[in-house]
Amino acid sequence: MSMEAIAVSPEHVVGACAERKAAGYRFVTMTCVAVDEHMLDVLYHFDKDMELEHLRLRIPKDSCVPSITPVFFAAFLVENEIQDLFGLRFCGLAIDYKHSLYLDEAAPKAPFCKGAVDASPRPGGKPPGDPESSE
Amino acid sequence: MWERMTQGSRIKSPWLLHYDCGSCNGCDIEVLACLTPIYDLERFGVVNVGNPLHADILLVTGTVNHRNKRVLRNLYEQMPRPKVVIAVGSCALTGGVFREAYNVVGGVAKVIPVDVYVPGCPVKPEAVIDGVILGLERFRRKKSGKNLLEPGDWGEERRG
Amino acid sequence: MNEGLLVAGFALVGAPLLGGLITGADRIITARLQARIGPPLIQPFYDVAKLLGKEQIAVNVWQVFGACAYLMASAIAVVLLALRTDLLVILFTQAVGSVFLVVGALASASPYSQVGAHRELLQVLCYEPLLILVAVGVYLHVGSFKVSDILAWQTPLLSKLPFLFLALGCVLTIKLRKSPFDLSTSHHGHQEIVKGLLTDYSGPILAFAEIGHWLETVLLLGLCALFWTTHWLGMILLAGATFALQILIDNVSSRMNWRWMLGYVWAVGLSLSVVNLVWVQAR
Amino acid sequence: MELSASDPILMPALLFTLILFPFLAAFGAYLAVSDRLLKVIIVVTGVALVTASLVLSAQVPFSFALSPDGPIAFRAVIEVADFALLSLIFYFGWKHRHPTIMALAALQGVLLLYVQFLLSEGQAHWPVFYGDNLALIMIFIISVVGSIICFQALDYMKAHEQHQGLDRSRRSRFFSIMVLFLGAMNGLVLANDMAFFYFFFEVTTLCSFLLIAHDRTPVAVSNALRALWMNCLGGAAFTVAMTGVALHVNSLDLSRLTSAGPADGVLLPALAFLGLAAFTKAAQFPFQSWLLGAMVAPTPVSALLHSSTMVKVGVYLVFRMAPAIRGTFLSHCLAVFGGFGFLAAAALAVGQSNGKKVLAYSTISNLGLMIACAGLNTSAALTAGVLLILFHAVNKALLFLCVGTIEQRIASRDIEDMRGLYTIMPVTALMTVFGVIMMIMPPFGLMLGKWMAMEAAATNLFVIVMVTLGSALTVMYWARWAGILMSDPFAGRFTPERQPWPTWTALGCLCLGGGILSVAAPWLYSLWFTRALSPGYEPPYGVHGGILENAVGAFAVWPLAGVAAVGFVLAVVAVYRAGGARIVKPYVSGLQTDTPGVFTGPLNQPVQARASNYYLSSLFGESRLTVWFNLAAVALLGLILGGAL
Amino acid sequence: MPVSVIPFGPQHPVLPEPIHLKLTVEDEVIREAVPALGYVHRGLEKLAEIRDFQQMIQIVERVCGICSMMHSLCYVQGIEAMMGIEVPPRAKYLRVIWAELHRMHSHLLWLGLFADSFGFESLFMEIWKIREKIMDLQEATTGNRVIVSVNVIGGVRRDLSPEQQRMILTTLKDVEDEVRRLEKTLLDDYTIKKRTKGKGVLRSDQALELGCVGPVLRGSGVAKDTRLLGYAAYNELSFQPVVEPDGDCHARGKVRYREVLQSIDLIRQALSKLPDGELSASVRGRPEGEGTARVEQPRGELFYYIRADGGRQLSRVRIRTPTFANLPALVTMLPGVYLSDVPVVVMSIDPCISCTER
Amino acid sequence: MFSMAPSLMRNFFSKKATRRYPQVARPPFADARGELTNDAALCTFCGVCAAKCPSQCIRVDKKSVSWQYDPFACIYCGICVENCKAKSLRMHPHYRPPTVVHEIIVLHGKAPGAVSRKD
Repeated sequence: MSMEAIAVSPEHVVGACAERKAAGYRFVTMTCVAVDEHMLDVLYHFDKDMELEHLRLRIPKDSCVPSITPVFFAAFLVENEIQDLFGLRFCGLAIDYKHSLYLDEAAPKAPFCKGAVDASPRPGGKPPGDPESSE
Repeated sequence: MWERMTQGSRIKSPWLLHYDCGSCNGCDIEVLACLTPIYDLERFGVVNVGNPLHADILLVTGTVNHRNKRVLRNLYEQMPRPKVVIAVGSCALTGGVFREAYNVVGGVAKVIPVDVYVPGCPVKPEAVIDGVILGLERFRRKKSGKNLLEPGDWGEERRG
Repeated sequence: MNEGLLVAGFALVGAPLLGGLITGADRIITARLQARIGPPLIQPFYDVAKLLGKEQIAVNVWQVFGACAYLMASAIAVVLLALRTDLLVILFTQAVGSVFLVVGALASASPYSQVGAHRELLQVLCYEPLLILVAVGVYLHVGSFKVSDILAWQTPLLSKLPFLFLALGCVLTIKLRKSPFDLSTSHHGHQEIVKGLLTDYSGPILAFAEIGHWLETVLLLGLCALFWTTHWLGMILLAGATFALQILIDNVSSRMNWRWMLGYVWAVGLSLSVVNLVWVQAR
Repeated sequence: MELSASDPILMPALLFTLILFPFLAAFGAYLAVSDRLLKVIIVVTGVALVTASLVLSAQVPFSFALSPDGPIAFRAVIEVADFALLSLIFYFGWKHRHPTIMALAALQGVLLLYVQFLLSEGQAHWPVFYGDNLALIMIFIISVVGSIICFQALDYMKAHEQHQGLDRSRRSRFFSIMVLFLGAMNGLVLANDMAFFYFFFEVTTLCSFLLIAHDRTPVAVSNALRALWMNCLGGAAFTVAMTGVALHVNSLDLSRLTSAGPADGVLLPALAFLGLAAFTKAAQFPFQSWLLGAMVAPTPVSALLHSSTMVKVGVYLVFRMAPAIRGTFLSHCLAVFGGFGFLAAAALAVGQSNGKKVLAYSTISNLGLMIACAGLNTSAALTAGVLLILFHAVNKALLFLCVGTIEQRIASRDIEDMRGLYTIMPVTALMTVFGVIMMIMPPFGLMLGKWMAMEAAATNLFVIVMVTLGSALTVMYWARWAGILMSDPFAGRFTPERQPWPTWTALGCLCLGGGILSVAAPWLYSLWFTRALSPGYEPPYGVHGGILENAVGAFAVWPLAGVAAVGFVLAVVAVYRAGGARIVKPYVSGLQTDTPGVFTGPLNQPVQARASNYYLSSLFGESRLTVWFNLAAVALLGLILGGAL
Repeated sequence: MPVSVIPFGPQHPVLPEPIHLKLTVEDEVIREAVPALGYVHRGLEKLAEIRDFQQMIQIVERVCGICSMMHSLCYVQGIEAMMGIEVPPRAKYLRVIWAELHRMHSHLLWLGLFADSFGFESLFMEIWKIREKIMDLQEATTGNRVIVSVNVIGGVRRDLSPEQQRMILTTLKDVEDEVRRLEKTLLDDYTIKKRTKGKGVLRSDQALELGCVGPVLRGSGVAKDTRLLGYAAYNELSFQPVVEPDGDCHARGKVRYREVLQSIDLIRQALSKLPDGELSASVRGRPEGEGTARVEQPRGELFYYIRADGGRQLSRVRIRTPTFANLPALVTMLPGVYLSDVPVVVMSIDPCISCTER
Repeated sequence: MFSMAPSLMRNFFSKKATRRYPQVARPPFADARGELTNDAALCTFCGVCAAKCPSQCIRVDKKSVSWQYDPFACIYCGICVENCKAKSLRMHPHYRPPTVVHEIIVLHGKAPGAVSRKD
């Protein structure tokens, strides 16, 4: 069996999500898969009337993916998870756990990645509980 | 006489602190089930206090990971002596099926001394009761006062 | 004077024993209501003896002071009751104990014990006026605040002060830490603030707090018993029935929050008291 | 009770020492050039006042008339001085563009003139001064507590000015007003002639105004003006009362007015206005705002004027008029009004985190209780009131001085900032806790008073309900304060903080005083309190073996104190023995770090766990309740005045 | 206004599981709640790379002990779809029976913990007493009380004998009686309503936008139930999703209560229609490709993404559990409720943290 | 408010639900997955159990003919028993009792009986 997924580019992913939101889709989740040592697949799953629809974003693992949290707030959890597990970065995250959602210092960095990764946090998102973020 | 009284009472009044160290809930709900009418651990004076400062027995379920090992140690240190640690379920004993997962440190014994091991996946409530009763044995051989043996030390019976 | 000392000594020994047994009975009855077997009757004594034999750990040594003062104030209050002295003084002394328990809890920086302490103060705010109004009602009826005079009264107070007795029941629910009023700390620790007020009391001082609680239980049930002074059997039955009802209420209600408690106790409890006071005074 | 024949030499000497000497000392203080001189003046005045009050205690009750042919026409002097004071107040009103003050001053002037006119034909033949045990107790408070506060203020003000960074010290001005105030208070308490009374009354108002404005900040000035106009309103009410008295009995004899037994109808309106004057002075609702504003003044001022002495004038006045209104509707209203003040101020205190504001509300609350006692007007209630006056003065002075000392150290008067004060200043923290304990716990004097008040109020439903609710609120706001002073984990011993010795002396004296007086209460009761009652009031309780008892109730002061002392020692021993306890971090869900109270939060960041007090602002917020309380108080006042008219 | 900062968890008596919430509180009103996870994270998705796809069944069963049956069901359905295996009808019905038993035990467990969260201890005891009957059923029919472990790729491991079927039916009758006896308390008790009505309100549009699933979504009035997809034998059974419109904690409790009764009905239907036949189909070859699978877990929609490249090991298993989907809603529901209601609101989404973090 | 009271009263006056374990132990269900044992006499040391075990708690060494089992890591799923061709593995309905030491069970094929070594 093969799964049909609509390929999107990083520039269009937020727009594509917004379209689906406007069309009444429910955000199911995102999945990240390491394709090879350099590339990652980020899949966005949506649901409408019990039918699933998937978007596929294929990107190099050291790039920065625009966060869809402005569209779907609920995505903050899964985007943080992907940050933790794959070392991939999301720009503009509503609540940014800075690679500490699941993993502590002592745990391996970006365990799901194939090959070496640089998982150091990069400025951009706001940490939770930051006074600025609770405006 | 006072010594004997407190020691006797210790066996009759084990207050429980249950810490879920990252279990799949299987053992947790079985531990909780022990407190409910069918098993009723309160028959033995067991109260689930949920607060290390009141507890005599630390009952741990689940695998230790890099984040919760600190919590586990903290809770253990906050308990007043004498105290007993019971590891419940395969995960708490060795890490169980998750031994090889990247975020798993292993069993509880890697962080704090363990007195009683209750195997099972998940353990049955009867096994938890057995484990608690076995753990109480430790109080029987403990002296109160200053020279309390450290938990995990069963004296001459300890092997290996 | 010698007789007084004897009574005081008897109260000092007897009240904790009685309180422990009452607590044990409470636990058994609760368990039976929940279709469980429950602990042995003397389980509370095991608990306390064990706690006394534990290592003393503390967050702050002022907790020790608070717990000791609580125990002592409760004991004094019970002795004053046994000596049949002034009802108001007994209530004041009992309040001292609560305050020290709160002060001890506030001494710990743990937010749970702090929140618990503040909730306890809110509980004091709820029950203290009712307790005093009960004393006032008794005074208006009997003409004296002294327990000795109340005991000598010839008709059961309950016939003239039924609403005040209900208000006292409300107080009892709060003081015995029963649902729906077990806000500051509850008997079973499944609460959003852990053990609340008692979170950071540990080992021997927790035992002190526990014995203090037994004494308060005895004190309050003693107050209940004052509503049927004509026969000792009536006193026991009334106190027993009240206590049984408390256990039932504990088991048929959930824990409420302090806003509800304040509104409910001040609205219902106070109006009950005031209605009864007006009634008594009108005669 | 018969008046002792006043000694022709001793009495004038005593009165001179108690009243005029402080005026002279004030003048001296104003001119004092050095700290040392200032200290000498303060100490000498203090010693003189205390000695004189001790000597006076053997003389009461007495009355003292000025012989009309004496060397100085005191009465004329006072009358002129009255107008001078009014002009001064008018000047302040004009200077600060405050029409209300000007209007009230003018009104008082007109009424005074009218009184002069009314009295013109019959010349004064009533005693100018009158002293009984009630006055004596007041004199003791003023002399002893006042001196202690002034003494402590020496160092306090030095630090205070350092803090402000003044280039020129204004301490001599400050102390001259303080000392002047002591004299005026003594005069006020002893005055029997209403004109004299009025003079001293206005002097205290003016002192209060000057001292509140002492720091010259805009807030201080505006608050001082509020205090001034509200007190002027009291003054105006007093002059109305004077007019009424002069109109009906052609006299200004206060004792005649009050000791004549229940007054006939014509005098009731005058008495009601006297009550109004008392309420403004005692900062009862709806006039509470001036006392709250007065908290901007340096703390010794708050301790002396705004809790221990001046505000008690209101209570004192009501106590003086109590016999006259016995059994009247006015008396009943007074009880309800006082009870309401007790409850309302206690409720507002719960919503406060500012330590001085809590103290202020607590003061208002206690004054309300005292007024309620006067209104209940039974011998037990009045005795309770006198007890409250004495013990409140001592305890509150202690607490104010403690807060002042704390404030100078931590630069905040907010209760939240005093969390764990024990770690920084253990002795002061303990003293504060002791002060709080004396406020709310038996067997200390204040609780004895409250107990007596409750037993007396038991037959009055309105009052007893309000008093019980108020007491519970009181316990709440005090207990949490005491609790958080001891908060925060600590282990081992702490070295006592360093403070100037006068501060220690003052705080120590007040602590000891409060304790000793409490234990001595049964003795004082037979010595003073029962004798402070006017004729016609029977001593309410019998005393034997330190137990106050009557048919209604009993308070075993000595046995309780003994048991409490034993309990205290046992608890201290337990604390001492627990010194070896293993100190652990407080429970924070197992996330504690090495720093106490800090837990590891989200992102593995350290977070300080905090638990602030419950101020219940949604229920007891100042902004929420004040309006309603004021409305209720105005309605009650209307009832009092309307009922009397 | 002075605020309190209160840590809530990971060790906390009302939370059966370790999650941490940093609560900022003002006079007992929550102003902000920041969650911290990671106390249960094991990384078991990664184990797919070292265990073969058959062994993964036992591992995904231990994602969560309470709904282990659902995890393995979802997983094996995903693999079966990928490999094109047709499951025998009897196995499909048996899967429904065990799945619904599991739902009942989970909902009863939750109802008990919910009662505990607002301090109704005797109700907690009563419900857990009833739940033990389901636990006995599970142990008698599958060999384990909690982790039933009945699913294999292509079917089920165990059969139900006629006696066992009868035992299920009689026990269900008991359970139904006892649960219905508690209906008045659970749905109408004054103190319970006070504690749950109007707490943690989520409008239907909010719930949809936040991606809520399961009883949380249905408690907000949205009739979404993954069982309507008709997997296993659900397409042959008649049922309607349980929906409550209010969107508060009380509504969520009501949904779960009614779903317990619905499960009893579904089990009876399935038992009455239970066909004879094989328990499992034979499995040949290895999975290849990528695919998703969804089932309705007690807590809501469970979503699996599986990618395989024809080896013994799968290259990726991604598990999106219902609590993971409901957690953002929790974060938005908490501000504004009282501190005493935090356990109630947290419990109302039926959090399963070990699911969430895996 | 008292809607719960009838249930409680029934509880109070009827037989308690509590099973008096350990005084009275209920017999386990026949098919319960409990303690795992291996009969060394039947075991062929084929290694299928070790390969199938999801928890990898069984180790079979064909060279030294030994079967090593860690009961503390075992998840009692029964997969090994189902796949055991020699029927030497057995799952007993009763659970494995708690212990105070970590045991690892080692069986040797050549030896006449089972040798248990505690570690």
